[in-house]
Amino acid sequence: MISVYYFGAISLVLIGLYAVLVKKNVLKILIGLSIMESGVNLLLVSVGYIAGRSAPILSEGVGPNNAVDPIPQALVLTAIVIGVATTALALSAAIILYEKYGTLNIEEIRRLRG
Amino acid sequence: MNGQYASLLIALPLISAFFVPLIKGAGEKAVKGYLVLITTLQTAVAAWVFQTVYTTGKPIIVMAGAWKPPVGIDLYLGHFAALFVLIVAAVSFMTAVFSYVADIKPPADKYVMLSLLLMLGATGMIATGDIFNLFVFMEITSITAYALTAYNKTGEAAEASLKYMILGGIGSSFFLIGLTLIYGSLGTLNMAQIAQLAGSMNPTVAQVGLSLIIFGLAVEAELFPLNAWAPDAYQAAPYAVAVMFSAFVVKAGLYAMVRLLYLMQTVKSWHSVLSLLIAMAVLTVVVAEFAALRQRDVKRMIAYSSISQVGLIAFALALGTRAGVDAGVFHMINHAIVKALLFLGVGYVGVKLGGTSIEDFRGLGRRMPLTAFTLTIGSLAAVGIPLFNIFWSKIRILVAGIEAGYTWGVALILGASVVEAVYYIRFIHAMWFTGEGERIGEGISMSLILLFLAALVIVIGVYPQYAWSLAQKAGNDIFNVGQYIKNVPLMPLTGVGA
Amino acid sequence: MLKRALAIITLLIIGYWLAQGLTGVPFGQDRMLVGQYYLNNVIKQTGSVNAVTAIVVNYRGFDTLGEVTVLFIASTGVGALLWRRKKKRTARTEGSVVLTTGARLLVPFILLFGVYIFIHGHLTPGGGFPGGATIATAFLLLYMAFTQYEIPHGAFEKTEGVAGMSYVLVGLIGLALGGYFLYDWIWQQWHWGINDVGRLFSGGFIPIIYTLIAIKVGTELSGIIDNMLKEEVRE
Amino acid sequence: MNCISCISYIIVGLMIISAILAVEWKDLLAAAVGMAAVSLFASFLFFMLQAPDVAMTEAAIGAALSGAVFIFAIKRTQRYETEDEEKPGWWVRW
Repeated sequence: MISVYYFGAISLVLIGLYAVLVKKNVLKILIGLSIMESGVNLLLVSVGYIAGRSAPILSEGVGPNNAVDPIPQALVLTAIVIGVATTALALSAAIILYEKYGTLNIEEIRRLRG
Repeated sequence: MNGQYASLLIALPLISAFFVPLIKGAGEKAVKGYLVLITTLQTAVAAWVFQTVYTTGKPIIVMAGAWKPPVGIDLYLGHFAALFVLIVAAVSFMTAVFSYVADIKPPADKYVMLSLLLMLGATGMIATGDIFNLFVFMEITSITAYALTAYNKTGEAAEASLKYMILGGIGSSFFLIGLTLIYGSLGTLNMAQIAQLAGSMNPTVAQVGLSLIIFGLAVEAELFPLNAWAPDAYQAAPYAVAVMFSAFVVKAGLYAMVRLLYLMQTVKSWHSVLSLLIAMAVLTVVVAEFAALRQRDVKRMIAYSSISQVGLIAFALALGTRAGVDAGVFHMINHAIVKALLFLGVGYVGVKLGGTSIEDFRGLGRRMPLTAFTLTIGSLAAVGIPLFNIFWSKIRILVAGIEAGYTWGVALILGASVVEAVYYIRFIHAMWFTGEGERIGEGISMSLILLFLAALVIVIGVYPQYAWSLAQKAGNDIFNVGQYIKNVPLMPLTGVGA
Repeated sequence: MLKRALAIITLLIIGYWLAQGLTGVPFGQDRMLVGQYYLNNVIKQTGSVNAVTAIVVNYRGFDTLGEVTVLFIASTGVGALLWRRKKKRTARTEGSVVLTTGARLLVPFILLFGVYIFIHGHLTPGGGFPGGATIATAFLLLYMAFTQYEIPHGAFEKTEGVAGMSYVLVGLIGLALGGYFLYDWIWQQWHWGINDVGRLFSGGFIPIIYTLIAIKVGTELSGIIDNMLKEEVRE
Repeated sequence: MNCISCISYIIVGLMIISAILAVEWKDLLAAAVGMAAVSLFASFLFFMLQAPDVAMTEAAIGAALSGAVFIFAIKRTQRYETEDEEKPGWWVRW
């Protein structure tokens, strides 16, 4: 039996991956990637959680021995920013794509061939 | 000079990239000249690091913020990293000269910033000794690569870039899940400490985590199921960018993959991951060679050839033997030289003649004899003819493959090499024996760079000893994990996970 | 439909495989190794009460430098891709009265809140990234409320560059003074604020770096918004 | 089962539902809002996992700004997804 947080995180990853695999609209694929990233972040934070401890801000009665693991939180902070950076860049590529081809359907965007 | 000054390898490109917005008013030529200047400085710093590491024989460990690993992040500049950081800087310098000569679509200042940051990302990926820091540098490399792929702002470029972004996004998510599993069971992110503790990991967790990491890095390393973006990106990107992709972006991905793979070699399920990687590598070689055969565009054809060579390198590195790793590293060096030569030459032709389809290359021997000559040397080397550099590394890879018992893989690779010979000979034929044309002037700086690379190809081909000894030292750096752990000054920690 | 079913089956297999891996990493257990070291030493070594901030800025400062670079690349890349010779905002309808009045009233407070978030990064949750994002939200509000509003691009781009350079320079000063890149010279060498742990003026170079990061993040995100909203005009 | 874990079950459920809706809605504007909702629920979960820093960052960057950037992109492209016969996998084809 896995924890509900793990379950939520894996579900988000799989739902995002499903959108990437099956959907044809570029923006929908990017929404899928974004959901997948949220899932990964949730997974990373839940790995660092320790039952019964509080946030790693060491004031007002929180000592080194009753705080959760701070490293995954620091990593997720980085990962969130990286995620939004990728999303913004991908969206501007999608805008160019729409300006040039007039569509966002990947079936119709197949000009690059050998 | 103190070894900590090697952190300039990261600090210099960063601070100069941030400086570009302040000087962009000075005009396009000035900004491009600035790029040449910074890459020269970077090459000088890299040469100093290379010289220090290879004369003392000891790696330079850069500790950010004076924190000893695993508390802080360390840069591990061992034999491999010192060599490849130099290659990255030198190739960046050549592409900077190329960009100075060629027309770059506006805005040139953004192009300069992105080129500097691509160099920074690859340098960081090769140098870092921390697995999450590797992820950050991988993202720097790949996001810059996305932006540079789409830089021409045509529909094709945007299409290739989006393809790359989607695959890269899946890859980085998978890498992060694998990292989560490894961190969750070991409680550390430092590579040396991971190697130290890997034997105590739960085999299932290790297998899932390592496979996810390999899968994530395979996008960057252009291995088979995940490399559909590569030919499109090579074709649609500006010429200088294709050079950088082939010469060092792929290498950085491959290196990261192999470093992590060998660090985890005490894991019980290690061999199953190795055979997965071998299968991917052999498929890459075969599929890419056959795809290259039917190309009409020379840039795309060379891109497929580059992918197949990368598959060959991955095959050698995944053999799990010392000979395989050495040969793979040697092939990495040779491949960087040859592909830089080919892409620069093709790009120069593209700039001068306005296109890179095979029709444009007819009669090149008469129109641009020097470029045609260097391209011929590059093609012959890529086929693997004796007396050219790739011959030596290819033969060593094949021997190592047979020694390790992968005769089927070697047979398939040999078959694919025949295909490679066919299309390169077709290319040489088109350049020298068909078509007519007027002589076109070739610029002095580009000619010098092309001749220098061609000379390197031949010198290494005739006297492979020095390059081979470099490759052996670098290969030992990857293969000898015990030495790696000993070199990193790990701080002893006590905790639940230890 | 068949493809869809196939995809779902593949995903279920991947999910099962991931769950297999995750059973080896049970939820809610103490597996800290390096994390415990950070928790034990964070106040003494960095002067920051918030351990996450200390890790982000000080212990793992290299990651953060990279992270700032990633955002810089994104804003540069968006600027390069959406670059046109001449571009303008094309929105025609002005925001409603509620939006314009609200924007006028709220923008100073949002900016103030952003500043509060980032300068207290070493004491409370928050820091440079959410602080910078909050500042960008203020500009987003202005963009939505007024059709003619534009940020001063030249100044913003230069600010972005200067903030990034200052971050690297702070690191290089550490290299010059302490011998290590990104060395916290203010806390470890000058011992400033050593008696003020838990108050605003402490934490070594963390407040300085978080201020620079917030300025950079704020200008970059507003630059991205600006680039996304303007379209090419042909004369 | 105490009250806190009960809340976490509810939030995970809502998060998964909004993710599915974000993927399935044909109106891309609605889908972008659904994606922002996923981020918002994730940020609640971060808060419950004792990660207030991450919760703030996710709410400010993941939910607000990336949603806004998506909406601007939709404004400059098209709002509705056109769906015909399924032929997926453009990005793995050579």
